[in-house]
Amino acid sequence: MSTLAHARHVLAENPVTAVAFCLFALLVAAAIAGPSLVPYDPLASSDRALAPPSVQHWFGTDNLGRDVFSRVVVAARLDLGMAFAAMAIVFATGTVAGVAAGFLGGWTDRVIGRVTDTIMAFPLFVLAMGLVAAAGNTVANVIWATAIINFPIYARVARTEANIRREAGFVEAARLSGRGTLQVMICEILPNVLPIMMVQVSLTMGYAILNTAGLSFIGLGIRPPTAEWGIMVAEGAGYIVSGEWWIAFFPGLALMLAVFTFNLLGDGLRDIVDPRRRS
Amino acid sequence: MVLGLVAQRLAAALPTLAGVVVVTFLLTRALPGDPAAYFAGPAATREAVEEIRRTLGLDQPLWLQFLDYLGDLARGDLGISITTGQPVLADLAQRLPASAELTLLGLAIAANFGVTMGVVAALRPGSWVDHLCRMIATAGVSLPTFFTGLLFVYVFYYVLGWAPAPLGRLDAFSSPPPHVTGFYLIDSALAGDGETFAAAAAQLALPALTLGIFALAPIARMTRGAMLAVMSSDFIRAARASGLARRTLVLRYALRNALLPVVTTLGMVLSFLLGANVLVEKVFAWPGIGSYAVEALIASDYAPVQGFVLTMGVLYVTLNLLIDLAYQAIDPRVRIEA
Amino acid sequence: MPQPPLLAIEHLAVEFRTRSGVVRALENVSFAIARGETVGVVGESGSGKSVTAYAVMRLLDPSARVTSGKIVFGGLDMLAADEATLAEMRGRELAMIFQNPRASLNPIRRVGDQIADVLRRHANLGARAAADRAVALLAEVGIPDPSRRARAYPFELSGGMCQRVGIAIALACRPALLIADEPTTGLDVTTQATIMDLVAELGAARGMATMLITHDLGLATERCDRVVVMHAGHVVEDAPTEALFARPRHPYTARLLAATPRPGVTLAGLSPIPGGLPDLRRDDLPPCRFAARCDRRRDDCLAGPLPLQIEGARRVACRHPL
Amino acid sequence: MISRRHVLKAGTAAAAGAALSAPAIRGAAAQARRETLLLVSENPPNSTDIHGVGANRPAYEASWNLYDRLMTFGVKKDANGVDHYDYTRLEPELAEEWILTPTSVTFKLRRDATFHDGTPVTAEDVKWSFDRAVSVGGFPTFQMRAGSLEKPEQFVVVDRHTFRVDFIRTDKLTMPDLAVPVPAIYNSGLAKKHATAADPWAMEWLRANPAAGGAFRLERWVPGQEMVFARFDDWKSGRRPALARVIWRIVPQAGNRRALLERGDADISFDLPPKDFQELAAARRLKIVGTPVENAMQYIGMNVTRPPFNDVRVRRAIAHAIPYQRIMEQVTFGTAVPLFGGPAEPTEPVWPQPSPFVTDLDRARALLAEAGYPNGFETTLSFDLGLASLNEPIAVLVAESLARLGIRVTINKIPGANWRNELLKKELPLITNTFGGWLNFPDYFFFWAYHGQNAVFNTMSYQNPEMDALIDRSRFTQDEAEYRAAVKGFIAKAWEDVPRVPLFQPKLMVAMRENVEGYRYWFHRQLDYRVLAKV
Repeated sequence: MSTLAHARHVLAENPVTAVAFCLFALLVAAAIAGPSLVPYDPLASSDRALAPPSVQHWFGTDNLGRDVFSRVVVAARLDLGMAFAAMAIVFATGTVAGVAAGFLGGWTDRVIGRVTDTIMAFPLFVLAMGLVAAAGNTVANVIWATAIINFPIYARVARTEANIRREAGFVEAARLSGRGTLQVMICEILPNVLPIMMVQVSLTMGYAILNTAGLSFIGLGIRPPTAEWGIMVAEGAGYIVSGEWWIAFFPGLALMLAVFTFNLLGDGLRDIVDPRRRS
Repeated sequence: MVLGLVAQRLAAALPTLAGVVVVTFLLTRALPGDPAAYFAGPAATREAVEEIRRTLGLDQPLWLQFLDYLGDLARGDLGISITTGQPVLADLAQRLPASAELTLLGLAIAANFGVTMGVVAALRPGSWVDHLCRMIATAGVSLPTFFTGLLFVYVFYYVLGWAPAPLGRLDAFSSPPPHVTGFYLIDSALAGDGETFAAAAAQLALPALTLGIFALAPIARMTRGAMLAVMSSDFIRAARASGLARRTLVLRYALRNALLPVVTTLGMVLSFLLGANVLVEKVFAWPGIGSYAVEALIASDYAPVQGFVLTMGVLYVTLNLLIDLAYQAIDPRVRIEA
Repeated sequence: MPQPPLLAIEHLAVEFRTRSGVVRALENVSFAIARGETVGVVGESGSGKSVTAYAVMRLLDPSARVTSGKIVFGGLDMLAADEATLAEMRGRELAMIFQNPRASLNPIRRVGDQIADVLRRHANLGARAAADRAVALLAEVGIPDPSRRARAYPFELSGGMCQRVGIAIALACRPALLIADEPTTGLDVTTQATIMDLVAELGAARGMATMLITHDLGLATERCDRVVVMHAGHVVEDAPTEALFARPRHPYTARLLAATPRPGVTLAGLSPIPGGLPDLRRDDLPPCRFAARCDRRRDDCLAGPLPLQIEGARRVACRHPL
Repeated sequence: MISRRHVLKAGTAAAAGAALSAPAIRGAAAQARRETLLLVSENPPNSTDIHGVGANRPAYEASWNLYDRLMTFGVKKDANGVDHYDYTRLEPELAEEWILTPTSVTFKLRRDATFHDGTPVTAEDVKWSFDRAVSVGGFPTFQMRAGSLEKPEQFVVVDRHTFRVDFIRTDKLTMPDLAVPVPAIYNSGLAKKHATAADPWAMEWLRANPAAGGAFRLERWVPGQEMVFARFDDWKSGRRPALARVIWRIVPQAGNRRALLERGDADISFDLPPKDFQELAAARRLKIVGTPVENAMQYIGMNVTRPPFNDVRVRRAIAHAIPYQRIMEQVTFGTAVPLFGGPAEPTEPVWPQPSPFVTDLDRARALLAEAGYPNGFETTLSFDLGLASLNEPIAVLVAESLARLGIRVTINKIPGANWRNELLKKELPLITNTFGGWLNFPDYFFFWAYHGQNAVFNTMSYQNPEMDALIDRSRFTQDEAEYRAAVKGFIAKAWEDVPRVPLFQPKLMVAMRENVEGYRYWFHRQLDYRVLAKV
């Protein structure tokens, strides 16, 4: 049964995953087309500060009179971009390290094992703060901080998957047919592990965005005046008690929607990718 | 036999702890802030700053400072926190129970709701209940903890007035129970002081709920997955064939087996929560070690950051040990073969 | 037969809704088992023998639908019974043992406790009494040093030993019918014999009827009073063992016999059955599903529904029986 | 010293008053509740010793209420009837009276004054305390030197209750400098018991254990969370405080502090965002008090040693490009005094006063072109992360306005520890910051912010001999007319060279419940518990 047919079947049978895919498409569209479609310049302040949602400003304006709707849409590109970049880095490094540890075993396994343990032993958040505080709060540093935090999860999953397949028949066959260890690892193990790692990407995408938001809350997030969901929620949070709920609410909603979509996507992907579920 | 496992687990943990010590030291030294300047005060002249740098011993070469640090560590001296002026060990000892009480209660909430939702969702896969549980769990983890925390304070304290003022572990006018474990709930219960117990519980409610909701998704998802797998296994069908009551089947037979992978997730979730409660502590003015480390980090005050990270390292190792022991208690296969 | 049979399956039809279409697993399946009788249900894997067993126990997979037919056990229509009644009967009136013995036991619970669980459920014994009764049962099924073994976990016992525990659980409440789904397939030959002896001996002592589901026609003829042969969801022949063995009436039974190793026949002497089971998802399934593989096929074989010819105690579903 | 008995007694008293949420507040608890003030603020004190290494501003509040000084300032009513310290009048505190001569001042100490542990206060204690202030270095020594109090030899014990300070030069700041928090009086006997060879001044011990005799003593201190003060009933140096206990709780989240005030769970708080104060003024049962902070201003500083800001035309262009009005509306929400759009030449020798600059983008563009930057340049605008709630919106508005001139600005938030470090290095091209001097004299401000000695507060590294001459003449002249001319002179110089662009004079905003009386504004901008009461 081809994956596409199976995918269609899973989507049809599971409405939640279908919704997740539509939301994902919406988010990507906002990230790509967003900045050009937005009604206002997201960075332009105006004297209509703290205006509630209205016809001109769908999501109202923030304390400097900037249109919240424009900023939320424009922020999609930055937030998703950062999350994807961080996940891409850690997907590559984590998978390779994990597979190497799982497949080669011995010293490689022990060394990579200790590195992942050290990172795991670190309180995730303080590690990110340390990195950003040490290297300055540029977008690149936030991406690196998020990537490093998630490295252990990937390395662990990749290692177990590679370990299971080490003794699998087809691996044994490939090794017997004279293929080099490296070749076996890349041509046999990696393709099998990749789909499972794909599921992992979507699951940790959510955490990547939340990390950035957390960093912004303590002042180490992205530099102002750039529009980013995390900062907007962090700044808006101060206005909840005074009644301007919309400044934090809509970026929070966008954040929730994105993380929500990635988590549901992860479950959906797992159904499609996971051979056991394909019965 | 258990001692064997403990020794083996600790031996494996030594390199990790060593790694943590080295990385922390380097990380704090890489921090941009110059504590000497910070503590010389705003109007200090350049010589005054140098003078303080000398007293703090920051002018020596890096590796010398590292050796001093290791020496102190061996003597259990985690140094003095410049921000609070107290020995870091005293600060941590005083603040750790606050963080532990909050995190463990948060985990208990997440575990109870998470497992229940996981089981309910697994018993009727694909039904509206399944989707609802998944939605709620995922929604919980989709919002940053600080946002949920502030929202709860606004709704339950400011608007409805159900929850007490977010003033930390106890409201301003009640004093902490006599110190036994540092856990206010336990200490006040031991002291039989119902009023402080109620006050402490009320203060714990919102922050623990905020943390709990955040940890709900991984537990619910893992329980659902594990239960689905176990429910379709042969021994469950055999048990149904012998007419066992549904409650026994689901709880004693299926859930007990499904708990195995859930326990490992709990471990990961707890270490994740210990990191995440930094923000919740900031929102609820909770005097935990998370907010302590954050303030020290921003003030580039090395000692507390190093002390905090080391404590978390040790906590992480003990945590894994506890998980293994718990795993054994549930699964005889591991106990007898190990 | 003078008094009503213990179990009567009449025109049973079962379908499975799967991702790739509707599988018509059973069609017009009818046979009966009298009290104390041992009936063998034989067929290649995928012939529907296990589906029949699970239908009787009402333990079919949720995606299964019983489209027609009746199952009457001890006078009760099993298909109409509600879950509470069924739960009462399972383990007490009818019980089951399975192919993979160790996998059929709870891996993290002592075997003694698992037996006691069933006793406390059906025989409402106290904890102490149930535990003692469990140890006695373990002794009855031939497990040495039962009081110590009761505290063991399934992974500490051999396959044969686990099956004995399975049997102890099944027979704990002296059921009227035991369904044995390929009970010895997973075991080595010597253990196979001892387990079958045990089942026969305990069954006879209790006047218990047994439905032995197996793909091994030899085992069936050796152990059963009567054999029901199934092919692709149909009952093709139902006859007392000696009669069937002496003169198989349905071409499929004959081929099966020819393919079963018997004393005095070498490997070369065995002839495999050509072709395979038809794809049960097709809508245009012929009335006789063996036709495609039958070398005695005639033109009228596929005309009209398959006639069921009754000859005394035998039944055969073939227009031109041997 | 806090003995266990004290703690238990206080503990039980507090427990009795704990029935906060319980509907029926028992008599004793109600009474205790009325005499207890709950203060909530963002930053915790890191010491009780004003001389401590790195003591922060909240630590000044602790020291101010725990310790006595020889003298204090009088009180007057400000424009809207709020008690305001009067720096023109010095009044007795520990010293009952004093004799001032051109070369020295001799203080007569109260004979019945005792420290918290009961030991009587003697001139010996005052001598030890002043010697400590000028010897420990850092901020306290620098503050004493600002009033020409520099050497231990100046401090003489005449007899058990008489203490003399000899002047090394005539400096009008000396007397007021004796009433600021730094020259606090320590219980030297108790302190010396805990001094060590390595720590002669007992800095370590005195951080958390006050050896004091002020109006309040320290009941409990949980660093970073809570500080509890209890009234010292044998206090002789002033009127007995109305409050029996003050509980100071740290609540980092501004939103929560506001909620606590509005729901009546907290009595008083300051350092709330400006917008909250504007809205709370309308809330019922709350009192909002705003006092312009003397001798202080929020400003945009430009590093005159670094191109392009070394060119005065560029600096004038920046001064004309600032969106002053929008900053007043969207940042300060009316909680500040504007410092722009004033007369071209200063008319009064008063500081701070409005600069002549107004927002005029065309003028700014012309100046930039004239200076050779027709299409702008690239630079960074930095500020202290700790004060982000005020500085960040200012930075964003300024950056957006400068962008219209083609000046591309990257905003740079720097954590507290590193911020001081950067100020010391004087490399930041463009910053927004606030600075205020304790002693309310224009020359005191210019001495630190504009003088060629290039102190850390001269963030612009502005060194101009003419400016220095004017400042020095104003500091040491005795002639009133010459003083007035010099002050107007250096203010005009500041407008002409504009190394820093004043934005506004911040107001110290305090929000308190209606029943809190007696709030007094102090130059150190902290709370004086001794004069507060709950009606």
